Amino acid sequence: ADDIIIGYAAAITGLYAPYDSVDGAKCEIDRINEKGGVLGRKLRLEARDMKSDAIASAAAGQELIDLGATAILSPPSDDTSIPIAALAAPMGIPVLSVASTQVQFPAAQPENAYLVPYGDNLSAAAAAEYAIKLGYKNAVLMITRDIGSYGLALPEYFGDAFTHLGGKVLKKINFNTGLSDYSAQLAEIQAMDPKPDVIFGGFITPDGGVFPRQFKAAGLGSIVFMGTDGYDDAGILKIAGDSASAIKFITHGFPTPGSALEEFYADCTKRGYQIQNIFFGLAGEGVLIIKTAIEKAGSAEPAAVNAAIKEITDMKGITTDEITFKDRGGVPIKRMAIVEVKNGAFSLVDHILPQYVPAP
Amino acid sequence: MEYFVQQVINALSVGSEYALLALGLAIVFSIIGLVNFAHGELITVGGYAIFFTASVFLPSPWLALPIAIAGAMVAAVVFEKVAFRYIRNASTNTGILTAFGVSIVVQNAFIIFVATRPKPVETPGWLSSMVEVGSYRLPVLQILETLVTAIAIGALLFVLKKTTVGMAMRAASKDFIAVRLMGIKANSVIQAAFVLSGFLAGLAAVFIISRRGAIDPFMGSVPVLKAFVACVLGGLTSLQGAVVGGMALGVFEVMLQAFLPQEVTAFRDAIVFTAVAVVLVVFPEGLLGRKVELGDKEA
Amino acid sequence: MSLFLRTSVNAALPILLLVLFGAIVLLFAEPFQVRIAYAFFMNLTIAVGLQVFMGNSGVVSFGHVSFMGIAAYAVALLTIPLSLKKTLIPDAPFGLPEIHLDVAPAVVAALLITTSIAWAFGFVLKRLGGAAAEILTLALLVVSYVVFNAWIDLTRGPRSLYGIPVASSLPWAVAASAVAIFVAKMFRDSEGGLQLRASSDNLLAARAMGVPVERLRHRAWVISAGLVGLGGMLHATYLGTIGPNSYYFTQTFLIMAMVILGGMRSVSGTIVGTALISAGSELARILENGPTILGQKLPTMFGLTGFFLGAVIVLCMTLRRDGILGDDEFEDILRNRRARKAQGAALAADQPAS
Amino acid sequence: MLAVSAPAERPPEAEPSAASGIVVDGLTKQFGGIYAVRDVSLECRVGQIVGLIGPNGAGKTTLMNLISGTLTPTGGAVYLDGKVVSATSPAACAEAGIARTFQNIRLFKRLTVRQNVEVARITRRRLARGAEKAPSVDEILKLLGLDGIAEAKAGTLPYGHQRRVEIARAVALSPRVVLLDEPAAGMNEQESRALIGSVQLIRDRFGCGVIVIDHDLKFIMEVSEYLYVMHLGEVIVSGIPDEVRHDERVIEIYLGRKARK
Amino acid sequence: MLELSNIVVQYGVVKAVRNVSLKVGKGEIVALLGPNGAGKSSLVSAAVGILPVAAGAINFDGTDITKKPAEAVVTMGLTLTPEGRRVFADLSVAENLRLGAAIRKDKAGIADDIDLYLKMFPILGERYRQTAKTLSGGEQQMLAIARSLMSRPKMLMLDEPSLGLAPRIVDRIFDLMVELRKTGLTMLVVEQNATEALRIADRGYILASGQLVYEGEAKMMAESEDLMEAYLGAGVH
Ligand SMILES: Nc1ncnc2c1ncn2[C@@H]1O[C@H](COP(=O)(O)OP(=O)(O)OP(=O)(O)O)[C@@H](O)[C@H]1O
Ligand SMILES: Nc1ncnc2c1ncn2[C@@H]1O[C@H](COP(=O)(O)OP(=O)(O)OP(=O)(O)O)[C@@H](O)[C@H]1O
Ligand SMILES: CC(C)C[C@H](N)C(=O)O
Ligand SMILES: [Mg+2]
Ligand SMILES: [Mg+2]
Repeated sequence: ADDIIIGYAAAITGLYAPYDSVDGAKCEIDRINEKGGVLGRKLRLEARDMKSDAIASAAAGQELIDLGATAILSPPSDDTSIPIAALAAPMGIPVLSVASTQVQFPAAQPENAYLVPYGDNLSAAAAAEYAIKLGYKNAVLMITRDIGSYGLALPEYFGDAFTHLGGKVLKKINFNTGLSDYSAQLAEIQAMDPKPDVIFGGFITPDGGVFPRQFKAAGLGSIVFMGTDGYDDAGILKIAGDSASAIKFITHGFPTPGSALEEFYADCTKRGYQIQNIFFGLAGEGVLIIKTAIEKAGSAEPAAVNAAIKEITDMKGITTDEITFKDRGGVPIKRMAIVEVKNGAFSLVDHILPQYVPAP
Repeated sequence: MEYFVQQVINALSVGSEYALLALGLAIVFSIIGLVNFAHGELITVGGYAIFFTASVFLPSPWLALPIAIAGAMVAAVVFEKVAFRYIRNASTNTGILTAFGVSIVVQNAFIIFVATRPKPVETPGWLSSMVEVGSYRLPVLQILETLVTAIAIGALLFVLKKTTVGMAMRAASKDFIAVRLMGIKANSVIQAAFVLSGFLAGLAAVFIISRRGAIDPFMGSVPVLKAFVACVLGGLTSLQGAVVGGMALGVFEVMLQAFLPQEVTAFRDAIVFTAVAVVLVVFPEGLLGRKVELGDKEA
Repeated sequence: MSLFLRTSVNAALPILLLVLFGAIVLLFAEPFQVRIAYAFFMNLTIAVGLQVFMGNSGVVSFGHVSFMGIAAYAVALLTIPLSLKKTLIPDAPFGLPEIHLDVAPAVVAALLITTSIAWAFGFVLKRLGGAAAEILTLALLVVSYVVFNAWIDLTRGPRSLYGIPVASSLPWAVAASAVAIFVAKMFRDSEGGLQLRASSDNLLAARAMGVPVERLRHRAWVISAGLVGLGGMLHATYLGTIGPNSYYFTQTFLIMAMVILGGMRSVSGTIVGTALISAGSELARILENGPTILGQKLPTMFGLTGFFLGAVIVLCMTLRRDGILGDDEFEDILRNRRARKAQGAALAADQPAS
Repeated sequence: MLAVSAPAERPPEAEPSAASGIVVDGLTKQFGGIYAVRDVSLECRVGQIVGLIGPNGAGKTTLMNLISGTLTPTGGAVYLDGKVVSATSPAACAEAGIARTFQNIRLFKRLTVRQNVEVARITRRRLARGAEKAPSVDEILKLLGLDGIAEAKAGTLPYGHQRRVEIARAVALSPRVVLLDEPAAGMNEQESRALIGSVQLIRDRFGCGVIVIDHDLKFIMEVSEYLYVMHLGEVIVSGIPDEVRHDERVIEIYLGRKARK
Repeated sequence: MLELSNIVVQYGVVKAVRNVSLKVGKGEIVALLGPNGAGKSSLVSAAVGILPVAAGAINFDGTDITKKPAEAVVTMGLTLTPEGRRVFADLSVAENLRLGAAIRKDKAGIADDIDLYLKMFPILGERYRQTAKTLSGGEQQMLAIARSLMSRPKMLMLDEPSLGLAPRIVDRIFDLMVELRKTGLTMLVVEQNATEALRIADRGYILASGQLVYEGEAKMMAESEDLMEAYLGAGVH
């Protein structure tokens, strides 16, 4: 029989490049094909670089649709993913953003748009719950407009949950990503009284490491930095140096021995892939979700697969063992991992599913 | 009060960084009339130079400093040799586009051969420590930055104003051929200018990387843009102008960040650029550029 | 010959060729290739628009892509269905949550808004030249980007604005680029265009010849902004979704490269530059994906497109600093050849007989 | 080569009225401490060719810059047809009817010779000045012997031709007064002799006044109807060429002893 | 001293100089004459190495310099005062002169020479600290000439040195050239002012339409009215 095509309009170059992983998707497809494929057919990945650009993304999406893709994995930002989903909608082809945690994407195209990860409101709530549990009372929110709603809405969700749980947001401070110097923000916090226990933001590499580094250098090493998956990159540890111990974050999963993620990483490394960060696992998970749906539907017909995704409950994934799409409007509910830095390495604190979740 | 002093120090060090970069841009501009948007990539190359040597063998992070500077200087010479040499005396636009071309090539080379993602880089620990000055605790980096910038600027101005090479550099900007007619190897003179700009970029790279601890292919883009604005703000053809422009821009940015209400800081860059625009409308020659009445004698 | 007629004659060839190309793509190409062709025509419209200002005044503009953004946002805000607007931008100013227009009137309105903003900005810009003017245009780019990003009530900020009716298609893009080329050529050949080009050659001499430099710069600026705005509307009404990142440096550099590479002083040059860069990126894209050539599967090499773009720019500029066509239009190239012969003859005749 | 064939009839209304033409009154220009032009008064009526000579650095070009609006005077005023034109912009002066050439040639190098002339012509058309007697672009090119190279890019021409393009461009404005700054520089004797004819032809054909600066003695003495001699920013002698030629001071500071032989 | 053999200079496809050969002997003053656009400037520019030659050979002082870059040629002692002055506009008069002596090391000698030329052109002394672009046309011309002498060349090529100079200064320049010849300097002078140039020159060449059309003794040339009239438009009224 013909191969089943899974398309991937990936941000291989440009702004969003660090958050997509063609390799992760490839590896999972290798694994599935090795075990005989799906419904007796092999899976085939067609990846196209969308260059982090909206027009190129739509063209890439169209090409993948033309190729007859059963489902399409899409890039991390909503303005690049929505056009693909819009183009795919008439055929009922499901489009899954591998890295985006921004709930706007499924909201814009509810029929066929999905996130592979949890939504930002969920992870921010988890972070807030954990922060309260650690006894933090005062928080500062760091806001940036340079990385979509991740930098803007995520901290707001945190603020919402944190105050709901009894904490206090002292201040919101704006910053730009990619700068080398955050001394102005630092001085602002230095001048605060009382000082915050925790600073939360939609941090990505390297800023997530630069902040604690500069705070520590200024004698503010006791303030904790919290964020979500943007922190999940081993580079942060070196960038932050000894200040890395101030970092705690919520992410998609953790490769603890015996976990599916650890097994996936180990297997893929054996196959010659280089694991760069958690997005490698998420891309694999995207493929796995599609595979599960195809099996459920008993067909590789896009519309059937699309319908099947909407019915997924408690699926065992790669980054986590509980994934539910049913009745979630395209944003799955997933168990998340709390990670902190110990002895210069990431270590798992716990898994979490928060009680209170702010509205998206 | 302490807050204010702290922010002033921040402003000075950010201003110094911009001044350092702006000076590098201004040297090249005042010598071959090229707005070198690839100046930022010199920083990037400096950073990756540390990264590569560190991944092979680097006994001490101390060595990171000369390596970054050397890397940037070599890159500057290479840029000149393979690209800028061929567009001398061309129009500004040709220059700008060529420089973009160079910077795109360099960025993508790092993307293809290294990675898009930021890479951690180590610099000496003492660079990010603090010293006590009176009742204030000040970051070593900031003091050093301000100091080194001041020295570099002083030395540079001396070279350009008082030495034959310096004179030749200033002469070559307007008439390359006439400089050769003086028996001066104008090529070397221009290369010297690029070496200087590379040196300044390398210096800036050290400071940037010590703060940031990471490198990535695009790390040069924002700084070079700021430097460009700073140069024009100060008066493009005057080196002192570049310094003043850099300082002014840095101080203004930090002060806005520090003293504007939070809702407004989201618009900070818009405010900064609007202010720059207003300054230029009032002083089209930049803050230091004097409008000399030349009649029909202007270039 | 009247200007209009002359322009019609001179613009006919490139426009016909482009229309032909568009028709072939539409008839024979895969849908995704149609999208790539669409991007080409959209960029061509924008590049030619930018050429009107840069090419004639000689002032580099980093700011034109903001007009693309302004027009795109304007058309989006006017055409997104009211029901969707209530959820997306319930707090939008100017009574926008209540306003809805069909695409055609919205395009007209957006064009008016774009050119009005350009016109107002032009009062400041026209008085400056050189680097100061460049920074001013850069300021325009940054300020408008910040506004797109930070005026959340109006634009949703960094989150994208979606639900714009997808009304455009390849023929529209072809038509828009044809209009742009016609307008650009007509302006270039007009009296004002000639005088403006003279001023970019030698400002003082132009002033001494009574050239109203400021007024002409202003005119070029507004026309050029309108054409770029047209391109922005092509962008919004094709994708149906827009976000601030499409209207910033990446797009600016791309368009600038297209304009300068072919020779920014000529409209034909801009067409050549745009075609070259688009074709080159497409070629690089095919190579990137690891095609099968002569039965040999090549490895995938992502990042090549960017590398290629940069390398081509450097190469072209170092070999032909004034761009591929230099100052010449297609029609000039032929005429110049004839003129050079004539000049040679005239100079020879100039010498006293021996 | 230079079109001596063009019609040479003088316009009938060549008798200049006192108010028509340029009157410079007490003009002064200071650069820092240097007086480049100091209290200069002179006159050039429409239909008149006035020469301006003086040692290098005497202030001739500066004076021309002041008259054409390229520099703003420190003191004094310039009147054209009785109206003040000083302290306005170059474009305003051009519009008022003062055209000029430049000592350091300033052509639109990337435009063709014809387009160079056309640029000025457009301004004239906009002002609808002298429409009845304005020669066509072709005629102007012919007048200056440029008709054969009309389509050549101005920047590639040899020096001597470039000078003539400058003149053609200036007169295409149909000015009231045209200022020529060293038009004969770089021309050999024959060419500068032909230039005398062209300048006179221009004056006749356009009915304008001409102020001309040059160091080519044969040329300037023959072409000028009246001469002003500047030295250190001031007009020190003025008169008809034959008087000036024999003025002791002029010989001393400008002509040199050899000129007498 | 300088020998040009079969030189061709091209701009694109246009040949500005076609197959020109000429010689300048040691200590000579040679005039290079010809109408506008004859190719005089192109020829001397090629000789000094700022324009490439398409064909032919250049020999200076016994060395083949055809492919040598201008800076090397100048260092060997052959200098050009280029057409159009080309002073360093943003540098002061002092700095222009100093750069003129860039290849010399003798500080004292340089200072002496500067004094010498300031005495010769007093106006330059008055404008000593002023940027060169604010000088008048003639002042710039004087500066350009003085600047090229600052390198103490063995041979100097002057492209229209009298351009824009007051008659008195023109005399001074030509006198200076006669003086300089006495010190052993070899000179090639491109001039429009044929009468003056031939007065001081030993020999002359006439270039027209890129080709050499005449060469001979200066005196003979000056006396030949036909020649003067035919090629140089001089001599007859
Ligand atoms: N912008 C300026 N700044 C300072 N000095 C100036 C400026 N322009 C001119 N000068 C000085 O003013 C004097 C007059 O210059 P101007 O150019 O008018 O002389 P000129 O009479 O035209 O001389 P030439 O015959 O050599 O062209 C010169 O000595 C010159 O150095
Ligand atoms: N940059 C150029 N591009 C094309 N043609 C050129 C260029 N420069 C000179 N020419 C041509 O070469 C020929 C010789 O010019 P050149 O300047 O050498 O003449 P010249 O004898 O010095 O004239 P003049 O007496 O006017 O200075 C001319 O026909 C001229 O048009
Ligand atoms: C910015 C990245 C860390 C990816 C992030 N999860 C997002 O939604 O954009
Ligand atoms: Mg003068
Ligand atoms: Mg010449």
